Amino acid sequence: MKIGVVISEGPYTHQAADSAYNFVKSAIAKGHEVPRVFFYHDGVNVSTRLSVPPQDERNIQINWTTLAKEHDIDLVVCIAAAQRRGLLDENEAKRQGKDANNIADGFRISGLGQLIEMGIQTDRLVTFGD
Amino acid sequence: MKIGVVISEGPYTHQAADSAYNFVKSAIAKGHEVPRVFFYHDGVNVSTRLSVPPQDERNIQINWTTLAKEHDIDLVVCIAAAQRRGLLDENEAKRQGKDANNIADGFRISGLGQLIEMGIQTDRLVTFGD
Amino acid sequence: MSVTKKFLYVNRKAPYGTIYALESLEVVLIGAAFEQDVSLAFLDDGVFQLTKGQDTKGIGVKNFSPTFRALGDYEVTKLYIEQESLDERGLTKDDLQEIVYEDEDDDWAEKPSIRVVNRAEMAAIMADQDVVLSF
Amino acid sequence: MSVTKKFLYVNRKAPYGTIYALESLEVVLIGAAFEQDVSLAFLDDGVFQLTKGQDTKGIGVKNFSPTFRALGDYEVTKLYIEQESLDERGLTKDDLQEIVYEDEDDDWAEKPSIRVVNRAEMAAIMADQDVVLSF
Amino acid sequence: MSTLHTVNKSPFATDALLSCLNHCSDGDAVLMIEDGVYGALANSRISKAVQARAGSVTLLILGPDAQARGLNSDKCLSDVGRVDYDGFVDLVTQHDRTQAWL
Amino acid sequence: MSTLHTVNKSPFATDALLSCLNHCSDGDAVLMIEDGVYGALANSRISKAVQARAGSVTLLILGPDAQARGLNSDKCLSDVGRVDYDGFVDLVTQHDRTQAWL
Repeated sequence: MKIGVVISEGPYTHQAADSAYNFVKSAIAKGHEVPRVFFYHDGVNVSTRLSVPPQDERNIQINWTTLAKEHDIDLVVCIAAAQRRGLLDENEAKRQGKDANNIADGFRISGLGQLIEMGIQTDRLVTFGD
Repeated sequence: MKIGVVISEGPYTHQAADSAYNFVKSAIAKGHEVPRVFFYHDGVNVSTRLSVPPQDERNIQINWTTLAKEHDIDLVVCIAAAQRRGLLDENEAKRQGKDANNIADGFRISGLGQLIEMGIQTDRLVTFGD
Repeated sequence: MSVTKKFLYVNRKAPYGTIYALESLEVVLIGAAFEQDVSLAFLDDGVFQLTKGQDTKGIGVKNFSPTFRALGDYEVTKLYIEQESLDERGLTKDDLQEIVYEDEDDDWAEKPSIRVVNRAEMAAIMADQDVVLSF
Repeated sequence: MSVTKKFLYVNRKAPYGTIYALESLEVVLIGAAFEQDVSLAFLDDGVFQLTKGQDTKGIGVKNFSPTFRALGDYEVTKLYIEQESLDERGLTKDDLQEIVYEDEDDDWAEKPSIRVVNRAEMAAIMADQDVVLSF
Repeated sequence: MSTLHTVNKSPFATDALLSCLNHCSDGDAVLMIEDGVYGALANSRISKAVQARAGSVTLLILGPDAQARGLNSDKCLSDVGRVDYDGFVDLVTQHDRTQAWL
Repeated sequence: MSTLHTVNKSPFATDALLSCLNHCSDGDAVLMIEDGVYGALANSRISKAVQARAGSVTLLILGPDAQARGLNSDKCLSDVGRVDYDGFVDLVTQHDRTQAWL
């Protein structure tokens, strides 16, 4: 089956991004397809490459980037939610006149339409949030 | 009186940073001193200069930077909480080998000791959180 | 292939204290362009999103409650409010703002978008969806 | 001037679902260096922080519950747990891990750090502080 | 010696207000802010629990937060007072400590 | 046609589990994850409300989350089953839709 996933809370602060990661790994191992994970609300904070968690803790951003590369998962960060919270890629930073960007490799910024499209095109949609 | 303030939730997502802002403005207008505001948990996200809120909304980071400059408020961002969440100043970015930084003017990164010190040195401590 | 799915947006949180209500509305507005069969559910603290007389000047946060009245223009016309959630909060339908739409199948007659349902009806609406998005 | 204030750390949230319990503990550990009069309160879901047998391998999150047992080394020896909060959750004191400290005023005798109090006693402890930090 | 308690969550969504009311001492003040202002609603599921403390504890809501949410006085318990941010500051200084129920 | 409901909040802290139990339909499954696993505790304030739905709804907790919190089977209602992440995935595919109670 095609399963779409929504993550709507920030990394480390809430367990949502960890639960989703474990869920997606299991889904793929069982032969399902997870074509896209959509990051909304504080979930967009997962995508920063500037995070430096303690050495004895998991690195949530790297976990996602790695999993996405291995299994061709489209990691979409909602642009409206990201702008409010200070998550920008290189293009957005230029467009907004900001002097830095912070989105990690493997994540792409796009619109809310990608969430609706995921709801239409997948067989199931699972939300991890607060 | 000396009033210390703690903000423990992120901007826009929770009202905490707005409530604290209104509270601190009133406290100062009434002749009290707010020597320090301490940002902890997701509160550290207030300090990003990369945020681009919609034009018809308040800019929470700029509000704080401006208020702090006018009234000499020490805006302290907890380093441990900031590292997890990807908030870095120039020095931290260098030290951690990161290629960008995102802390806004007027905020400084420091340790949790600054929170305890604020508790010791102020007459009252008020927390805005989740 | 043109698929039409039943989308339900579930709103269980109060406005302003957290951003969920506002960002839920942003999804609904964008989602309207996809011409799906859209319903909104307001239960528990979600019913507070629709109260009338909201005035946010004193807290410096944008008042988004007028946006609900624009939903009809986006052909979002089914807003289900749970009676029991109103009751538990000491509210009645009269405490909610009026939201209407023009029914193109009925000579553009103005009709109410707010439909107060009881808990069992709300459960049945939830059980009748293809996609449920929770806020 | 050397000021000693009474600091109370109030813990009302469960561990792992959110980071508050862990980041509260980080404040307590740093705060211990300031030689204030420190107490910790565990009530409502905060009592879940102290349950024994926590094993986080299956969720990929760090298990920080052993850190509570190190608090005695930092001279943090007053952990107040509310009986009513345990009762409401079907827990007893036996479900909590053992946490002890060595009392330097009593020939380093090992004593329990966990002190189960009732709600009225918890309220009195809260009312007797200079600084209350909530997590 | 008394405490100002702040509650910022809806009492219908979380246990914060009820726990606060169960732990505050006579002579304390409870200020409901942000989504906490819904605790002042009359004829609600929790209004009796709120009223039960009105004799011994000063109950207040933050006016600007109530106004933002359309909570007019006629919807609220008469036992609950209203302050603005200046009043909030006064409450902080008039009590010996502030405790947030998050 | 049936629904998998997920609940990730402690039932002692928020109203999510009770609201879910009030709205799920016979034949649905309710999976408690993250802090939601505390909903399986026996002899608690809310265990009767949970048990009351056991006949008509499949009640489950996510084992890894329960283990993380020290929630052994002997502390839990016998009416509540246990699945791992693979079981979670199966539940998602076996039901027609998933609804999260946040």
